[in-house]
Amino acid sequence: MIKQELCQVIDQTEIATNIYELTVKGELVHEMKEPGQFVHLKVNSGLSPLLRRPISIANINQDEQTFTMIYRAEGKGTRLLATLQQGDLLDVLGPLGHGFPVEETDASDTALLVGGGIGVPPLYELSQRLTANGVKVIHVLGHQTKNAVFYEEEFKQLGPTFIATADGSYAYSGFVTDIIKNENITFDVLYTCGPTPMLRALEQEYRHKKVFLSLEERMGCGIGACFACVCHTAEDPTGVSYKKVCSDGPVFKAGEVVI
Amino acid sequence: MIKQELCQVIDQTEIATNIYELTVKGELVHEMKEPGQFVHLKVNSGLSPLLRRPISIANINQDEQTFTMIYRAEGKGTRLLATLQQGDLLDVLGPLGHGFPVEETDASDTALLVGGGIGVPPLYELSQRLTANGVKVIHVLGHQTKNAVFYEEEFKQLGPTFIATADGSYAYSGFVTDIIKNENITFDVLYTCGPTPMLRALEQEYRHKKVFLSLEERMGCGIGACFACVCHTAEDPTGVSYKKVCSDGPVFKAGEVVI
Amino acid sequence: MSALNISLPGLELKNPIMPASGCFGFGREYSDLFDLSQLGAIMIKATTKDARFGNPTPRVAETSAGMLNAIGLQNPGLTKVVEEELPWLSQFDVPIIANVAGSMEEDYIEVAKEISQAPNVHALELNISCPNVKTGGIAFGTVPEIAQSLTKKVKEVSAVPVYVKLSPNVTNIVEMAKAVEQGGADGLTMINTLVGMRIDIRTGKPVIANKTGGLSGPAIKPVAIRMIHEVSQQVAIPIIGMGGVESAEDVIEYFYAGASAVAVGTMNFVDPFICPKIIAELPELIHSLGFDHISECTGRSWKTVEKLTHHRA
Amino acid sequence: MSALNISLPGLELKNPIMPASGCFGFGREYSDLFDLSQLGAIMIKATTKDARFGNPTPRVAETSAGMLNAIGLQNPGLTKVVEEELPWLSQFDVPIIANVAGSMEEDYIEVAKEISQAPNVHALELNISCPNVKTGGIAFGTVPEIAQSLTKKVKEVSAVPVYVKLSPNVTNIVEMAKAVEQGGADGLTMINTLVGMRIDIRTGKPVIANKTGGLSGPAIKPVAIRMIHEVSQQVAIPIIGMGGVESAEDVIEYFYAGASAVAVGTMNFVDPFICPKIIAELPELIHSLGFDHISECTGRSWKTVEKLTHHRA
Ligand SMILES: Cc1cc2nc3c(=O)[nH]c(=O)nc-3n(C[C@H](O)[C@H](O)[C@H](O)COP(=O)(O)OP(=O)(O)OC[C@H]3O[C@@H](n4cnc5c(N)ncnc54)[C@H](O)[C@@H]3O)c2cc1C
Ligand SMILES: Cc1cc2nc3c(=O)[nH]c(=O)nc-3n(C[C@H](O)[C@H](O)[C@H](O)COP(=O)(O)OP(=O)(O)OC[C@H]3O[C@@H](n4cnc5c(N)ncnc54)[C@H](O)[C@@H]3O)c2cc1C
Ligand SMILES: Cc1cc2nc3c(=O)[nH]c(=O)nc-3n(C[C@H](O)[C@H](O)[C@H](O)COP(=O)(O)O)c2cc1C
Ligand SMILES: Cc1cc2nc3c(=O)[nH]c(=O)nc-3n(C[C@H](O)[C@H](O)[C@H](O)COP(=O)(O)O)c2cc1C
Ligand code: FES
Ligand code: FES
Repeated sequence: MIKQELCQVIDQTEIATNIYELTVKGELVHEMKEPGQFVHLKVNSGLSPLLRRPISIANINQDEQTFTMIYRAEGKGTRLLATLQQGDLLDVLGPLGHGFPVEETDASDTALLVGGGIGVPPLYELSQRLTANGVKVIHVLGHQTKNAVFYEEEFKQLGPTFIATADGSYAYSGFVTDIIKNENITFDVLYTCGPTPMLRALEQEYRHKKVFLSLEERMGCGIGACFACVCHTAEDPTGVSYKKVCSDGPVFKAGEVVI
Repeated sequence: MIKQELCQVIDQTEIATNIYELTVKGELVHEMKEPGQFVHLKVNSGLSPLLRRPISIANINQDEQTFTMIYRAEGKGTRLLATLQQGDLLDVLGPLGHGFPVEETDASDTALLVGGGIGVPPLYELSQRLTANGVKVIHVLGHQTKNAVFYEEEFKQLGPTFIATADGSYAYSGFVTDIIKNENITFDVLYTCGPTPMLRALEQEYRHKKVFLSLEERMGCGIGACFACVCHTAEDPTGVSYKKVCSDGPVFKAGEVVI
Repeated sequence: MSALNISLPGLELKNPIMPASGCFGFGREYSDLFDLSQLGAIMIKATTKDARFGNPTPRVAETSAGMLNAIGLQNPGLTKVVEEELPWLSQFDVPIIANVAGSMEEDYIEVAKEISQAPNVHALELNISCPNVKTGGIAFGTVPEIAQSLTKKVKEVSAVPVYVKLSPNVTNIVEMAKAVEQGGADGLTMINTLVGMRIDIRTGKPVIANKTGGLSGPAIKPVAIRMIHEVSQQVAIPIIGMGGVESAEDVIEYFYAGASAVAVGTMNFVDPFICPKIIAELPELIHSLGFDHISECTGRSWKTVEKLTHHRA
Repeated sequence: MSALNISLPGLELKNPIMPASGCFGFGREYSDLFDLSQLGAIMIKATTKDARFGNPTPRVAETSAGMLNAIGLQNPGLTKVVEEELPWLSQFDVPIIANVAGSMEEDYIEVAKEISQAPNVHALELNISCPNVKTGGIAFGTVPEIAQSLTKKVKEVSAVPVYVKLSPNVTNIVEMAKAVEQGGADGLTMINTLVGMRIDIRTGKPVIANKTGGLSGPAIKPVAIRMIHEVSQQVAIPIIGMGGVESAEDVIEYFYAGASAVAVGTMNFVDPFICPKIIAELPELIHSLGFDHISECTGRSWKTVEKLTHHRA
């Protein structure tokens, strides 16, 4: 169930240049079921900025009743979010949307998790769920530059992890798709989250495979009421049928919607 | 000279119900010359609220490079101001306007300082200046109710101090004007700040005396540029001549402007 | 005894608070969060004759104390709304105000006729901010004669009272209000969004795919208050006010301006519980202001004090 | 070489940033804070034939991300402005744009004729948002024919180019812009304030003594951007944009919409140093966006990308 709660900030750390890891505590953690869901954050109590900001859930700790988000401080809202300190309260609406289907991968299978930039965070909770089920997980993570890389160690502890940087300043130079080919990575199921061009490339390349994509779209309500975040369904790409990224997604099966 | 500076909060204390005493440190303190001047505060960095808030300077400490304000947390802006804590930065524009003329009272004279509610604060700095000059100072301070009374001790240390509460819950019941009459207070110069009806009553009653009044008006710029805060001059009450409360005032000689 | 119930043409409201059209869908999502029967009414998403996908995304952009939207009237179309959404909503004890949109008079008339027959639709809200294809895309709501004619024709076919939703993008709002009143409108709702735009400085392109969008939220409240203040003094029909409402205090400000009920739009996105919160806060606020009943607040900013003094506690 | 200098009719601007009329008085107060010669230009407070006291106070009210004002064109009158304010301003190396207001055509003509002869007045800005006493108080700026006629007559007498300041309170801003262009306007300035109101819920009365006031500040920026986007594609004369500008990024947004210079109004009250700050930040921002000169930004949101690619670094 969706809840609105003032969660307490447990920790906030800058883990890469302008990339923050924010852990908060609240009862709504009990409602967090699927990896890949997101929360909608009101970063301050006034009207500037006005709207909530959608941020993925990167890690859930039911015992501590906490969850972690990882985000890039860029615009007005996320820069304010970055000023929160331990003990501060944060207005969280969530969990929202439908996440990655863990059950689509059998224990004996290999899952490939491909993330780009701030699309990487939700894959962390996903990877933990999959490995807990005995799935073999391979991570391919693309970042802009060396200083933007985060959670490399954390992912490595869950499975083989390849990093690409667009400017070649760290690890592989180039795109995540290059890594998958060059390293001859094989997999049964692919889960991905990141910039739309990356998602398109993966959908294109692995159309015969089971692929799940997490989309991004500008949002109003975040709960399915305002029709801000719709996309066309693939079977009716110019018609009136649609899916809402916030409530039907953000994760869709490849081929389900037009990206 | 008017300066804009991010001043550091040294202390903030609630000294009566919803009445806060806020001390900040900054170089613009060196510019503070006259008691009764004010500062224009941006209570937070965003756009809500948008405008600055005018608050009187209640106490100046040149040695420490600090000054103190006393204000009632009431609306959006002052309630936010009340959340500031030691070490926080506050955007201050000031000092602004012209204050109470200390030199109008000779050392051998008696000054009567009459304050109402949040008009009391600037009288504190004034009283210190006057007493430092050897002037005998009497204070008559009106408040709404017992819980709103502040700085009684501080004023007592500078001279005789009478308190009135409108609801009679503390000290004299009634108006400041009643006290002055009932106590047969005599004086050479009267300085006052408070609600307009109080100022009008005093101006009326003591028209043959030297009276200085500090006015309040809604402000835009606070520096004299926007014409938000004008009042008619007394000699041309329906014409085009005017004074600006922010830059010509807030303190005027009784009879100078229409209140 | 309630201090909040309000009677308006077609509407017996428990309280004068309702979500604004387009900001609450057809209620399904919010029904998971709170009991919709708490609401005074629900203004459902605009319904058009045929299903519409709406505009390309991005459809929303944030602005200072506001937002732009260009949803493009996405909705499942008349038949689905009548056969699925309205029956689903009938489980709640709350009157529905059906927002009717179209691009030709004929569309409005067809939708109005049919949707007004749904048992839980107690009033229509004519969304005349839509571009009129027959006049080259000029909005119905910017030409008095066109708005009046549309109102008249919809009134003829509607089984329930008709409220006309005024567009603020006009030189003379009073003229528009009088025109639709003369066309037979039972009430007014105002205001719809102001036309605005934002440009992304990195791409150089408008943030919204449709380029322009409707500006809503607290930023526009002063415009709405001014227009309601002007119009309420010139028409005899009641006004449901909207535009940036975010608190019980705002509701009173709308009433003082001349509104008889208030809708909450954009702020539902910021706080999905805002409508029930405002409803809960209103009784105490009203009493603290010295009123026994919220209806006493309507028009207080312009009605003479004499008429109003007996209301003070 | 400067990346900021701009040539407009009558105006050779060091940079395209200037305080908006009414938000900077006649410059005296701000001259204590910074050197006015840094500014691209100064739009001085509206000048009328005779001195005016203006409206009763309170004259301003805060709104969400904006403010209302009803100063009522307080100013010392034509003679004093010409004999005292303008000569005082001539100590600074900055062109003055004189804002001209009135309540009859004759007033405007008289003020325009005389003030345009002052040596440091390089352009006039016709404030046509004023109520026209001869048409029952309807603003000059809401009727195309009236605005056009006024423009024509002022052009005939003015010794310097005439910019007409458009009111946003109209149904069709393009029609107004074309009318004044045809009337001979050398440029447009837009937008003036939106008419708004706030009501104090404790007193039940409008916060502003004049009841309605002009809404300005960041709240109105999306309306201004939209109008400039529309108008700049339909007229051949340059536009000085304004409405809620608070940063160098906003300046670029205005240029992208179609402006050739930008004025800062309300935000001077929030940060009196905002104009020099923006001027200082612009060169780096322009270069980081890939431009050599700010003039390349004008109209980028609607000019075709082909035309613009050579501008990218
Ligand atoms: C389902 C979902 C999950 C996301 N998860 C993460 C995450 O885990 N970490 C992370 O860093 N970012 C994530 N994002 C992107 C994040 O929402 C934006 O970076 C953020 O909203 C930008 O806000 P701002 O205040 O920095 O920018 P501003 O420019 O001030 O934002 C202005 C408006 O545009 C919206 N907006 C701007 N960029 C985006 C964007 N890329 N996607 C959606 N809305 C946008 C904002 O929400 C706001 O309404 C996610 C987005 C979605 C839709
Ligand atoms: C020269 C001067 C000195 C002042 N000194 C003090 C002081 O020392 N201590 C103190 O508590 N108060 C003082 N005030 C009053 C103080 O400025 C207001 O109480 C304060 O601005 C209200 O802001 P808010 O955020 O609480 O209210 P809001 O209702 O949010 O204010 C909305 C707008 O109205 C303005 N406003 C509201 N009330 C007043 C008012 N009474 N006077 C002027 N503007 C107002 C605000 O500045 C703001 O622009 C002074 C006012 C003036 C003009
Ligand atoms: C996302 C969104 C969608 C809207 N859709 C409609 C609509 O379908 N029909 C309509 O009449 N008004 C629509 N509106 C306008 C609102 O009903 C309301 O008139 C306006 O937003 C002002 O209120 P607010 O400031 O509280 O949002 C929409 C507004 C928003 C923000
Ligand atoms: C206090 C105040 C006074 C103004 N006076 C005038 C004026 O005298 N003449 C005029 O043309 N515009 C006047 N304006 C309008 C501004 O010049 C400007 O067009 C408008 O405020 C929008 O810009 P902003 O949002 O940056 O303030 C005034 C605005 C304010 C806030
Ligand atoms: S954000 Fe409102 S429907 Fe998705
Ligand atoms: S507040 Fe602007 S002139 Fe006084």
